[in-house]
Amino acid sequence: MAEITLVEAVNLALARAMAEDENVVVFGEDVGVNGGVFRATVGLQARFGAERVLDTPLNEAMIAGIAIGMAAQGLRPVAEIQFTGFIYPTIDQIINHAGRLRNRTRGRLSCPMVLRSPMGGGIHAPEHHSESPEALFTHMPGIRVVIPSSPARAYGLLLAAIRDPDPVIFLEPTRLYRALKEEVEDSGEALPLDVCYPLREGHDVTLVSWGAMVRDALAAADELAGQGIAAEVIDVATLKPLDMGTILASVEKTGRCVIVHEAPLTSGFGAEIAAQLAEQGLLFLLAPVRRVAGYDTVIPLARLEHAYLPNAARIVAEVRSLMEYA
Amino acid sequence: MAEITLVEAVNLALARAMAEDENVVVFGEDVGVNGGVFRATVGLQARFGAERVLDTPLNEAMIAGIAIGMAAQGLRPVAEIQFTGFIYPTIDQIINHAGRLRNRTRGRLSCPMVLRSPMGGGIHAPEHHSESPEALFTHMPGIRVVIPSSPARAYGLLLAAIRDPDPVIFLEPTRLYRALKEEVEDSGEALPLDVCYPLREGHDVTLVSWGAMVRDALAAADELAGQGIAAEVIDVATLKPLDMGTILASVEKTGRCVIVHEAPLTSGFGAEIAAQLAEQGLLFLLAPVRRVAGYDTVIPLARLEHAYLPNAARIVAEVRSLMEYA
Amino acid sequence: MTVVAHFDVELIRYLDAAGHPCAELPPLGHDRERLTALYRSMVLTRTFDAKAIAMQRTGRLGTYASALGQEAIGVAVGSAMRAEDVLLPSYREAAAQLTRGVKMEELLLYWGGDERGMNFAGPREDFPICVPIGTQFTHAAGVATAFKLRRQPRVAVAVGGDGATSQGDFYGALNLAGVWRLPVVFVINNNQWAISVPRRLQTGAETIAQKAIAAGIRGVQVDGNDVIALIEVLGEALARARRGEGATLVEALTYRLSDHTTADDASRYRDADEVEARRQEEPVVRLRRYLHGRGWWSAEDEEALKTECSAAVEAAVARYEALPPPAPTDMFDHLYATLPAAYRAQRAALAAGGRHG
Amino acid sequence: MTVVAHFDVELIRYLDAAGHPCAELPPLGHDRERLTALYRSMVLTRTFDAKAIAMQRTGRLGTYASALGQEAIGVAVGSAMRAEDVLLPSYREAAAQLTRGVKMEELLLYWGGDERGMNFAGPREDFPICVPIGTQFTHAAGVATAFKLRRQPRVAVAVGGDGATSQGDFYGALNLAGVWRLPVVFVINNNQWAISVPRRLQTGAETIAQKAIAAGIRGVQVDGNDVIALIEVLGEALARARRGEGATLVEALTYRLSDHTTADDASRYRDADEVEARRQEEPVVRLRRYLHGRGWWSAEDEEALKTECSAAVEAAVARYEALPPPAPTDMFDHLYATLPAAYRAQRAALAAGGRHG
Ligand SMILES: Cc1ncc(C[n+]2csc(CCOP(=O)(O)OP(=O)(O)O)c2C)c(N)n1
Ligand SMILES: Cc1ncc(C[n+]2csc(CCOP(=O)(O)OP(=O)(O)O)c2C)c(N)n1
Ligand SMILES: [Mg+2]
Ligand SMILES: [Mg+2]
Repeated sequence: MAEITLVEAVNLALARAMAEDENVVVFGEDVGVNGGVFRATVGLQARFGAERVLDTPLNEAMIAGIAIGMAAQGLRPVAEIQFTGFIYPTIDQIINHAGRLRNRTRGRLSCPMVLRSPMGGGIHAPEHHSESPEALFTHMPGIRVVIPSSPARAYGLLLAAIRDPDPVIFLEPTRLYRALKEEVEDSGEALPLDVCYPLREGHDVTLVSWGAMVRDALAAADELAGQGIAAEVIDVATLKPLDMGTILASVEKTGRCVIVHEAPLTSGFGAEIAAQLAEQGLLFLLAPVRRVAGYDTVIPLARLEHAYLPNAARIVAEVRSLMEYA
Repeated sequence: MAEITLVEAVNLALARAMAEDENVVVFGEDVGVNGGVFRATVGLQARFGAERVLDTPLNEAMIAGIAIGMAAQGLRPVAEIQFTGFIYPTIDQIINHAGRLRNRTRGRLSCPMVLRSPMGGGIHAPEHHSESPEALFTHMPGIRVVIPSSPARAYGLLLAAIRDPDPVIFLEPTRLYRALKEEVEDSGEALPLDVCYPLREGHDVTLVSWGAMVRDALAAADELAGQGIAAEVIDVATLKPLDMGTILASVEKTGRCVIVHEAPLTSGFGAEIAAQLAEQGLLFLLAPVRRVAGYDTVIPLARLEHAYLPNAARIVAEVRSLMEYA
Repeated sequence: MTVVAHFDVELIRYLDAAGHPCAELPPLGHDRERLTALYRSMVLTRTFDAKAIAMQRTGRLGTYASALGQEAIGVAVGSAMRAEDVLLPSYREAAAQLTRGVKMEELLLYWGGDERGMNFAGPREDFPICVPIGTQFTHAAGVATAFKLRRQPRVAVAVGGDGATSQGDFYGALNLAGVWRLPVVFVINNNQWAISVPRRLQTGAETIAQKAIAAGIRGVQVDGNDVIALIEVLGEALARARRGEGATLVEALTYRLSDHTTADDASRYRDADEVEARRQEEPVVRLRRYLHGRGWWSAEDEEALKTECSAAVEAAVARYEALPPPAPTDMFDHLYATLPAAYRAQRAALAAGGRHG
Repeated sequence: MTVVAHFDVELIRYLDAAGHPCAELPPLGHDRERLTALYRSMVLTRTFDAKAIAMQRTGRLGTYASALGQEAIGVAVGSAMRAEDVLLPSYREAAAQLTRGVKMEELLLYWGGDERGMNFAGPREDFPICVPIGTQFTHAAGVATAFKLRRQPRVAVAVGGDGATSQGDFYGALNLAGVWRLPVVFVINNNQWAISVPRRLQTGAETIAQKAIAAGIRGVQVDGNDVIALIEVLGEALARARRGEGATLVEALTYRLSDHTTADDASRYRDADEVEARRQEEPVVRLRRYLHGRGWWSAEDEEALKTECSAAVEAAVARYEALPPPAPTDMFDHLYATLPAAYRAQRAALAAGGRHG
């Protein structure tokens, strides 16, 4: 069992899925010979052929559209959008078609597709390469939204996404692509798509996060532990549908919750979690629900992105202010 | 002073803005000779000429894109998207360009455009003609999102939107287009773009809504009054930026809040309001914050849409259950 | 200055507006059986269409998009395709859907505001009606990609209007079809109007067929009111696609004799004179004249067919109206393969009559 | 069968790869002053480019997209346009931006990850670099619409790559430019690659110029390594647009001699041999050979120019590096004309070092 990075885990899951099921087809811009700009699809074309690993022309709306046609025919298309800053032209196809093909034909046709895309900031990338648009997708009926934050979860969740009979938006935090290594067994075992992943136990506060921010939440928890504050950390991982039960159970125990995400605050997915807490957690909340999020502005270019991105220090400060409520 | 409908008020504001400022240009599909499929632009081409009221080819992404180019040149483009079900292809242009042109040129260029579109269900329209995507836009930095719910607010807010120096998404509830008449003076007076509009006072519960649902909230308030429950009703109207102060002040008084919207529950804009209440209202909330919203599914075709849409009865039931907390 | 590429765009027509041959007829022109069958389909579509409009007027149906004057295109598409091909229709192609085997009551159900209409008994793999204009072309390219990868001799056929050709999705699909040599046929029902926008405001291109050139695929213009020409052109396009010779864009020239939909009033934006002039070219009368000229169709045949079509339509209407209403919970029951736990409380609340979980 | 439309696509070239005239030269070919000025701009761009790459390698700049081998296109675009025209560049057109008057330190600032770079002192109405591929074409159509409505004799010029021509926005913009007869020129830097995707996998069309046919506008192919041909073709396209005669699509044939960007390693997907072969056709050497052949350019001139360009670039780098860093609050201060009240607490928190309001 080898220690691999998150992007290697993505690659491993893709290869596994392709080997297992000849209906799995991978395509997008530069996914073929080049193996993807982040190397997520490296080696796949050599192994599975140019008919199953296809470089498309440069047109994201088209990529999403053909995925729908292919999926309706029973293929398992796994399309890559090179960066989430370029995922917006696919929204029409996702919301108007992918998420409702099954419903609008009352089950006659379906759309088992996966749309993968690297997300998020922190890698000093060019403009439009650091976006976190997950909240938009969580508002769209009929789809799933998944964001792994470790190599093992990337492997297991991607396998699950590919095998799932409905459309899945699978967003991969670029900042974590090579940031950590983990032992991942190529077991072919998928992880469940509708649960949150508690990563650390604690009884003082619940830190809820996903994607690259999970690492900062864990770092904050370490630091807080040093200050005698025990933080529970939950990786939401599958944002839609949301496993609110796990979060509620934790907050019921801790009485405090800080939600951490990189996307802008307003109408970020943190709002949905906080709203559900306001609805179902009022009786056990000891303190206000706080969101540590990106600011309500455009994520800056490289020189200022560190000032925009939430970090452990901001999380710690927020938790400490919540500890004053009791 | 004439009693006019909401769609007539839109038309009046457009005519006023065009007469006042020769930079205002109206365009979209069927807005010219036909005057728009809902007649919102009727008479404008005859009055202001085919150079300022233009029928475009059928391409929504292009419509948004040219609006940006025109706005950067100092025109005041007011583009129509025929139904919000077809607004999704514009999202790329709105989020990647309209909302950030000023920021990414550090003020050198700007984008004073308005994107108008009829929204919402309840008129037994064909598929894809009943969408409520406002929440998506509220997550996008650098823009404004406005939804009028009366003829007077349609007039005043649309004038404000056109005169505003930044991009505004202006969504018009089709269900209200002809549902009510109101005296509207063609005074040229704009309404403020960053305040909520309290419509009814009450001390037991705050009903927060926007668009077509405001009418249902008012009907619910009427019914509740008959049951001895005094509901305050707030029309959010300008969703982004949000005037949370008005909502907080009301909920501080009432201790209870029900948010009502037509869009699917998960990550609807109600989540943001509820989240802010969870953050800032915990100390005065007497009861859980509730959202009466569209279900997390695709809004059904005509025969089932009534079962999907929130209504006064659902609001009343929710409020009554909240009254049990005290 | 060197000429590096060169293109011609051709128009195919066999019958003129009066139903007289204006070119040497292909075998189909001499095939009484096939031509009368095509004629029957066209008349059935027109009868269905008239009934649907009448039902909308009396509140028994929602908004409906008539195919009046454009029936030849859909009938030709449906007839030229094989059962195993896949159709991806716009909202104006009742003719194609009916010819493919979708039942009239299923179409009524859809236009009556009921999703069950698109769960038609057959052809099961055809796409549902596409309302977001132009998106169907990309789906067709995807379906064709599946055929190609699986080496199946099948063809995807997408139909859209002249307005649809302005969409980026139209171009994106054609371009992919060109570079991947996909088995797909793109059919444009060029009825000269996109609601109130005339063809000349839709594009500066002289023809829509020439848009194929941008994608490196075949493009051809055909008289869309001449069912013989349509079947020939579509048959060839399908055969080529099936043989692996790539995609074709077929521009079928016709005219929208009706309002855009029942929600539209075309008199606001176009001349009655124009409509009258174009009515002289319509496909049903044209074919009838030809059949009549050949001695293949009599006044009695016509009378009998009309009675037959009306009876068929009325029977379908009766079946449509007899269907029990949908259950509100249907809106959850086909959203995902299995409704996720997160939404079960909502479904339960809906079933119980309204409150969220 | 009637031919209803007919099209030719032409290629314009004056200098062959060796710098020898291969067609009768236009007056520009005999204009020593203009040609040496163009040459100087090309060499300056190349010097800047090499410096930018070197700076990226040593961490003094972010990802950078080199124009190596494609300098003639940008220089021709910048030279053929008038000051009052508007340029809408992709990320690979430093040559065009510099020629239009953007300062080297401003471009460095942008590529160094600082939005202030796109607030260049001039040309103030030019668009910032466009990263989302293809969107700039629609913006150009919008800018051109403004020019047309205001009856200003100005032209919008958008530049994109061969890959960009696959986008729906490219087609949507061309189609609108055709039907509205807009004063816009679409320039395609066809450098044969879109990152790792070769031109032949991007489209089945034989040429990119022929994509104009779909929109009913002029399309022309030009040798993009021949600055004389470029200036001629662009000059004519601009003049037509300015006279109200509509849009042109210019396909400039060239080759990306560099990696896609500093983040790319092209050896993964393309042959060194191909690159070497195409290097023989590159524009700077080609023009130098021509100038040399005319006796207009000596080895000393070359030496002097190199020194001059290096000095200019180094001075720009010094100015870039001397600039004080941006303030974090800049991210709020240009978001709206006036920061709405709703976001002021966030700005304050940011200013105070992090906590949300
Ligand atoms: C993406 C999108 N935009 C707008 C509409 C609204 N709309 C419905 S039909 C129509 C005109 C379509 O014209 P055309 O493509 O020529 O088809 P026709 O209706 O004439 O058959 C428009 C604008 C839509 N359905 N989809
Ligand atoms: C909409 C969009 N999709 C994807 C990308 C990522 N990307 C950057 S450059 C590039 C290739 C562009 O090729 P081409 O248009 O030929 O221009 P070139 O880089 O060769 O100048 C891609 C896919 C992007 N910037 N924008
Ligand atoms: Mg049409
Ligand atoms: Mg290129």
